[in-house]
Amino acid sequence: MSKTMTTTSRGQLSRRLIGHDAVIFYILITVVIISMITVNYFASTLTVGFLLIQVLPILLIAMPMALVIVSGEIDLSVASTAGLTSATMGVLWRDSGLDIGTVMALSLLVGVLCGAFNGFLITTLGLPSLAVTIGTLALYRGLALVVIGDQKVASFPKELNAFVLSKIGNTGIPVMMIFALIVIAFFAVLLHFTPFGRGLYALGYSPQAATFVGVRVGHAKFWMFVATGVVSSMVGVFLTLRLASAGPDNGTGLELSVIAAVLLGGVSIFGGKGNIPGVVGGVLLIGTLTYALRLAKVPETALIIVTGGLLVLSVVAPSVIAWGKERIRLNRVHREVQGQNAPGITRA
Amino acid sequence: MATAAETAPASHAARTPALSLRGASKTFGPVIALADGTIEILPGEIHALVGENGAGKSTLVKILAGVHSPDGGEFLVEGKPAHFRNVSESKAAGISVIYQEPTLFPDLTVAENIFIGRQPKGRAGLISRGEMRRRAAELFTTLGVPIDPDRIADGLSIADQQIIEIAKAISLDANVLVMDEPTAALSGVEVERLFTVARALREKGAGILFISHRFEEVFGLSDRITVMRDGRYIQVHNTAEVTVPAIVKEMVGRELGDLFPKQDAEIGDVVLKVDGLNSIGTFTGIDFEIRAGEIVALSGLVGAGRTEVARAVFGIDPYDSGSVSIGGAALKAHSPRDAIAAGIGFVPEDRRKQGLVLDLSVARNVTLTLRHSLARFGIISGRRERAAAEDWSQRLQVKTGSQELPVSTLSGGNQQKVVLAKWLATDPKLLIVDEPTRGIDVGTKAEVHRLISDLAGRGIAILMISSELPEVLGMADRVLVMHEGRITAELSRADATAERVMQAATGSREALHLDLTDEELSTELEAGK
Amino acid sequence: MKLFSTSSRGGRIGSIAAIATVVALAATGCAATNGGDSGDGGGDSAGTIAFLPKQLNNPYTDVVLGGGEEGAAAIGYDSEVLGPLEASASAQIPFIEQATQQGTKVIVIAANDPDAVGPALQTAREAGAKIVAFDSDTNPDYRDIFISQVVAKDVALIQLEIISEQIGGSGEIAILSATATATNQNEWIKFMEEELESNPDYADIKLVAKVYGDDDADKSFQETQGLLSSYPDLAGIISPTTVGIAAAAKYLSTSDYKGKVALTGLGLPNEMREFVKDGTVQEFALWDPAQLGYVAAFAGKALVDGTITGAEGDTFDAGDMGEITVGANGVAIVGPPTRFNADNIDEYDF
Amino acid sequence: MSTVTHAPAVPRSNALKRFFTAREIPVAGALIALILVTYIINPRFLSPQSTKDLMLNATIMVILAVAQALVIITRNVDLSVGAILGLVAFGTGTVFDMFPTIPLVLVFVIGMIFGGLLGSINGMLVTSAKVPALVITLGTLYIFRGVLSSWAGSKQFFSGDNPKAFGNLSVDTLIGIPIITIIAVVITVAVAMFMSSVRSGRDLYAIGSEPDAARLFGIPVGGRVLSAFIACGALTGLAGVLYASRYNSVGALTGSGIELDVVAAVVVGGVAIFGGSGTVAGAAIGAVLLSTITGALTATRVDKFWQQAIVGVLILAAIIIDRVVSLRRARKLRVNEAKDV
Repeated sequence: MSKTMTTTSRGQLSRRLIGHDAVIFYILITVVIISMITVNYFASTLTVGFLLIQVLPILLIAMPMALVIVSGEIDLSVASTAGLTSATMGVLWRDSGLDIGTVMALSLLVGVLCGAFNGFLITTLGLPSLAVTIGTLALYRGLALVVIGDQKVASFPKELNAFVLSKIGNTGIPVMMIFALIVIAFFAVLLHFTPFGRGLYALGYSPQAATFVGVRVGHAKFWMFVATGVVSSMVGVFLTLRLASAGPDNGTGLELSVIAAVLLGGVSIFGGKGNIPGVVGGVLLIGTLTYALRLAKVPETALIIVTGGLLVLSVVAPSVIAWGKERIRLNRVHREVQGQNAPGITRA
Repeated sequence: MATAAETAPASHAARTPALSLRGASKTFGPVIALADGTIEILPGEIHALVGENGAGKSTLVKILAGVHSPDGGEFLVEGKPAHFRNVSESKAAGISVIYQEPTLFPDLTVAENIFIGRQPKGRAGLISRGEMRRRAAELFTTLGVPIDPDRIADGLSIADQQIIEIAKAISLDANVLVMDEPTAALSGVEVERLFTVARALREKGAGILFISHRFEEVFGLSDRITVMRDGRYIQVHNTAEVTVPAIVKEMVGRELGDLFPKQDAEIGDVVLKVDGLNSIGTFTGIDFEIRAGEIVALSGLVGAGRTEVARAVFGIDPYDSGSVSIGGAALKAHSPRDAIAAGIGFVPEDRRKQGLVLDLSVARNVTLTLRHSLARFGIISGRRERAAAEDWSQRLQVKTGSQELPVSTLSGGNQQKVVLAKWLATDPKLLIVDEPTRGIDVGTKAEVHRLISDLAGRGIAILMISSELPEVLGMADRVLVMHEGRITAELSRADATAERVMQAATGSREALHLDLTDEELSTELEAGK
Repeated sequence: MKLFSTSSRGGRIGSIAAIATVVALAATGCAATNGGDSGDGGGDSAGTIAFLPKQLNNPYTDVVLGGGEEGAAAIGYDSEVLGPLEASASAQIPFIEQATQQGTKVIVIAANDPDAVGPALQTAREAGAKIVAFDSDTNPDYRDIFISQVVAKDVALIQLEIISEQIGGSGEIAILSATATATNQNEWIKFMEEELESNPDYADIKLVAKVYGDDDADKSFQETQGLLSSYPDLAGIISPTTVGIAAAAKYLSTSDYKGKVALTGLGLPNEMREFVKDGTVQEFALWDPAQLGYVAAFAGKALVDGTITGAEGDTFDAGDMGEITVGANGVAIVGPPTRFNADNIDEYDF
Repeated sequence: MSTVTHAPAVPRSNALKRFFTAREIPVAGALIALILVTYIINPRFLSPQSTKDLMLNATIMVILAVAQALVIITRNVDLSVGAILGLVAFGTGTVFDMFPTIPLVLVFVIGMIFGGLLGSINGMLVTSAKVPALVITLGTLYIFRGVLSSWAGSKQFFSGDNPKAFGNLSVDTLIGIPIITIIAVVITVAVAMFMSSVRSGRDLYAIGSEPDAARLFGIPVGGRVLSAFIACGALTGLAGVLYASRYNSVGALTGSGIELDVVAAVVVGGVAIFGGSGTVAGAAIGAVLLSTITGALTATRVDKFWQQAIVGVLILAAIIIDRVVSLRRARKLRVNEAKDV
């Protein structure tokens, strides 16, 4: 036993140091440092502000999306939910005469409904989330068009538009980051420190194992989709105010960026694996890299290739490493087995 | 330890074996699944392979099938060395396998499931569905079962699925046909048909390897019997020259009393009361009670409905009528959460898929059932969590380098202890253990048995499901035997013998007199309809 | 950040890294306070002009940008082209921010949405950049000057005139536009509608539909099909966008409607040459897009130099284009539209 | 015991019953109903020109859906088809630019090989890394699009740049049917034959139905899945060549965003998103249905804004119907077996 103890504790140390989320942050820091040295203008307060505001929508939706993927499902309808929210908000503000606070609250309700509808189809009817949310991806975006047509509403209160872009003092950090931190903290605590979060991991790894420890599978999934809907709606409201313009196409294509960032952040598409710090790292890594490369005048086309390459690499690399490790282990076991052919070995 | 060559009966010495495996070994990570796999199948013989669960039979079968390649040993087919890299190579060598669990394609038709990869071709090299259907129908006629070759496999009963597997294997015209517990889910008539077919194949010169737990089948069908235990070859016999007790002794290989140390415990009040539980198509009229400190074994063949009853009691699956109560209070149906709250723990049969979240750490797995009680204001305290995990791991002597290691790095026995720890931590009144020692080495097995016995001693009611007769006979205060969804016998510790349990489990009539007269039985059967 | 710290060891490392990152990001801010203003990357040029078209990889845009680069060179500025690959308002914003950060002196933009780019342009102005809108205007609050291809009304009227000639002054017509939010498109459509109402010459012409192809070839193609199948009596189509007219022409040329339904609008000669020659399209219009970029560069210089502020009546030198006067609302007009037909189309190459 | 209650096979009536319970029937029914209703409201919807347009519009989508169905049936998905289509379409323009006199057949061959190569990249990543195709092809979607954007830049090829005969493929008709539509129909029939009546085609269903069982059974899963991706790429390449013939211009953005439409068409056509069931014919009908909706809405002058919402509703309806049917079947079986106990 003592032999196993030493090897495992060494393994543990290396695992801490090469854990996926830690690696993501090493890369992120490296990117930041290299950019500061080599990219003109990168070392600037403006960077902090622009960068954070640019990644904010992805960062926000990535939180509930991480939980959804950890629990073994996926939600492709997030960007459409944001679009529908934006459209609803625009029409309400233009036509209803309600004050902006009420309008925003009602708009968030859109997210609750969208999420609940996804959740209902997936948990009550037992449909695959991939197919359901491809359907609602089209449906919600379509409803956004139905609600607002191809009009735009741009008459939102100027102070509010300015507020979402305002910075904390002269740090360059956007005020909205405080809000984002609250959302991140909420989902980090929910996933890592609550009974519900523990249940999600079990659920993602094995729905059966989760059922056996009393996780209410349908219930948990339903609320995950509602949470995703609500946060997508928040992003819809944020985009509307940040763009000072409500339209049906706000947030188009966001779903793929979010999923790419979440997977890059170490969440397994099979479910059961991943954590919030890793996801935050993944979002910031893609955002920073894109930002720095743009500033370095790398062509936009190269940036798409980098994003896609990172995504493929982040999922292929662990497989390749695992394969290599398995080869080494098999060789070792092989030697051991040949070494001890005497009778009386028990099956460990 | 004797080798096959020295001790094999010499009756068929003149013929070249259709297949011969000597000293094959196979390991999976830390688990040695097969240490000495040795078997010889002659053309024109039916060869039975017996052994307890975990004796390595299925691993041996998978080596023959080309699913696993052995780490060591000698493997000859028709006298020539064979190294199968995959299933197709094994098939090409004339070996056809019926697995324990049917492996059908649910979306394909029955006929296609039989002929996939070698569908009959018609015009222009295209698959001829008519021909395929005709041949499938022919096979079913041979087997005497009326299955529609055109229906899709999804939704077929286990028995029908198994029949399709058999039809598939037969249609291959193999030199060697391996049947891994093909009869577990079949009824008497179907079994008889299968045997007729097997004998016909033998006449044609095929070698048949037959794995079964049912001794009357083994003795009724086979020419020779090979016994395995703990991953090793033990002995081969001519069937005519050996008796059931002798085989059982070789399979178990030890005195029952030593291994299954059930202590006497004070039997207390009724903890679990199951009343008239019915689930259409799965089980019928299930009534029993378990008292504090009592170990009740639920025995029977695979597919008899044992696990299904336990799952329904725990709330994993819904049931159609009846009731379950714990300590006199009725339990809500179909809610594991309520069952846990009421004090039931469940150690499931499939440790890797149902019992554990393999990628999570030991600590997380242990505290998974405690997640609500460890939380204050909804937030789990890391300190209390670690303390609880540490405490329970120590109490059960889980051997692990660190609480933070993924539970997948542990051996089977230690994994099972983690599952037990997780449930003991909830302080249960009733613990359901489903195949608690499956795939666990002998040493840890005894530890698990001692643990379960201890728990009963401390007043916990235990419902144990086990396919290992010695375990059932050694541990249980009472044995409930199930057959085809009903409880067919209730035996006290004193009454429970291997023969009686097996008879009740296989539905032989004389087993039933123990607690039912024929009249009572027929009334019961009527009521069930 | 404490909340990440106890989840697992990996998480702890992660959280330390996270703190480090935030510190690093903050440090970049402190280290180079307002580095954005500190320079333009060296070089002898007077500064940089950033051109932000609606999208890259669009032939019309290329012609405009060609003119812009020529203009920038003439005034001694470096020029830089930034832009998204897809024409959407939110996609333009990171590029405005990039230009802001690089201390670009002049940002020349064709807005995908007049309001959405507003806040970002506002930030850029606060950082000292001058904003020149061209091709498609932003909300006037957010820019210093708008370089318009031509008088909007002229563009609208010339298209009406051509279609009226081709359909003989009476019949149903439809408009195939770009996006429904495109400022320039909507302005032209408005003028056309007003003219149809008020001008007795057009009394018999009826505008039956407006459809939007989003400057997407497939979509414009399908919208054209839809128009023709749902309006059996359609006599002509006006498409005031280069993508739209090319797609509509492609459809007409391959369908039974070729030669029966008239098509005109704003098109690029290189794209339309085939259809003019095969008779699908008789005549269409456009200004010289290169002049637009060229003038925008000069306007930017004048704004930086302080010679103009974008107020009505300001005049600035526009090189080969002579002197240009700023009109009401800060709009400067470049020149009259040209009509292209089989007789003259081979004289143009853009 | 729960033995078999099913009556012995009665092939004739079963075949008939199967026809009416086939998953394609409701989709085809919806398509016919859509066309009829639209025709009643606006008879011009079926004028010769309109009919031709309907067919032309559906053509490229049909080929893409057939290609995608191959992959989805194996329990995979290829999200990079839009980018592959764009790359091949632009490649076609480039080929004509370089060799204006090249025989048309050769262009098709080059396009399909090019597409097949791109598909093989997806296939190799998916089968060797054992990562879900969804993630891999999401990555290659970005990569292929990026490669196309930097290759194409702002260059576009217009229909005028290509030989007249090439453009005519999407104009000329044979007995009233456009030539490229005939190509699509031939391909659909060929692939349908392959999937229903060739052993390796049936293997694809087996793999999608139960990958582990397929492995246990000795089906070369990796090789088959790789071939499915290559075939998907090659057919998408073919669609790319036809796209270049059909539309006015091909450039950096050609085909962007169509991946979800294609997946939607396949799902609406009754192919299960997790593989194993459905037919390419169904997928083709799904594609025709979705592309016809656009035309029908315009022809009936329904607010075009409803179009996308209707597509969404159709996708959801398709998967809900499948689910309900299978639940009812399972319930019926359970009850049948119970009667037998």
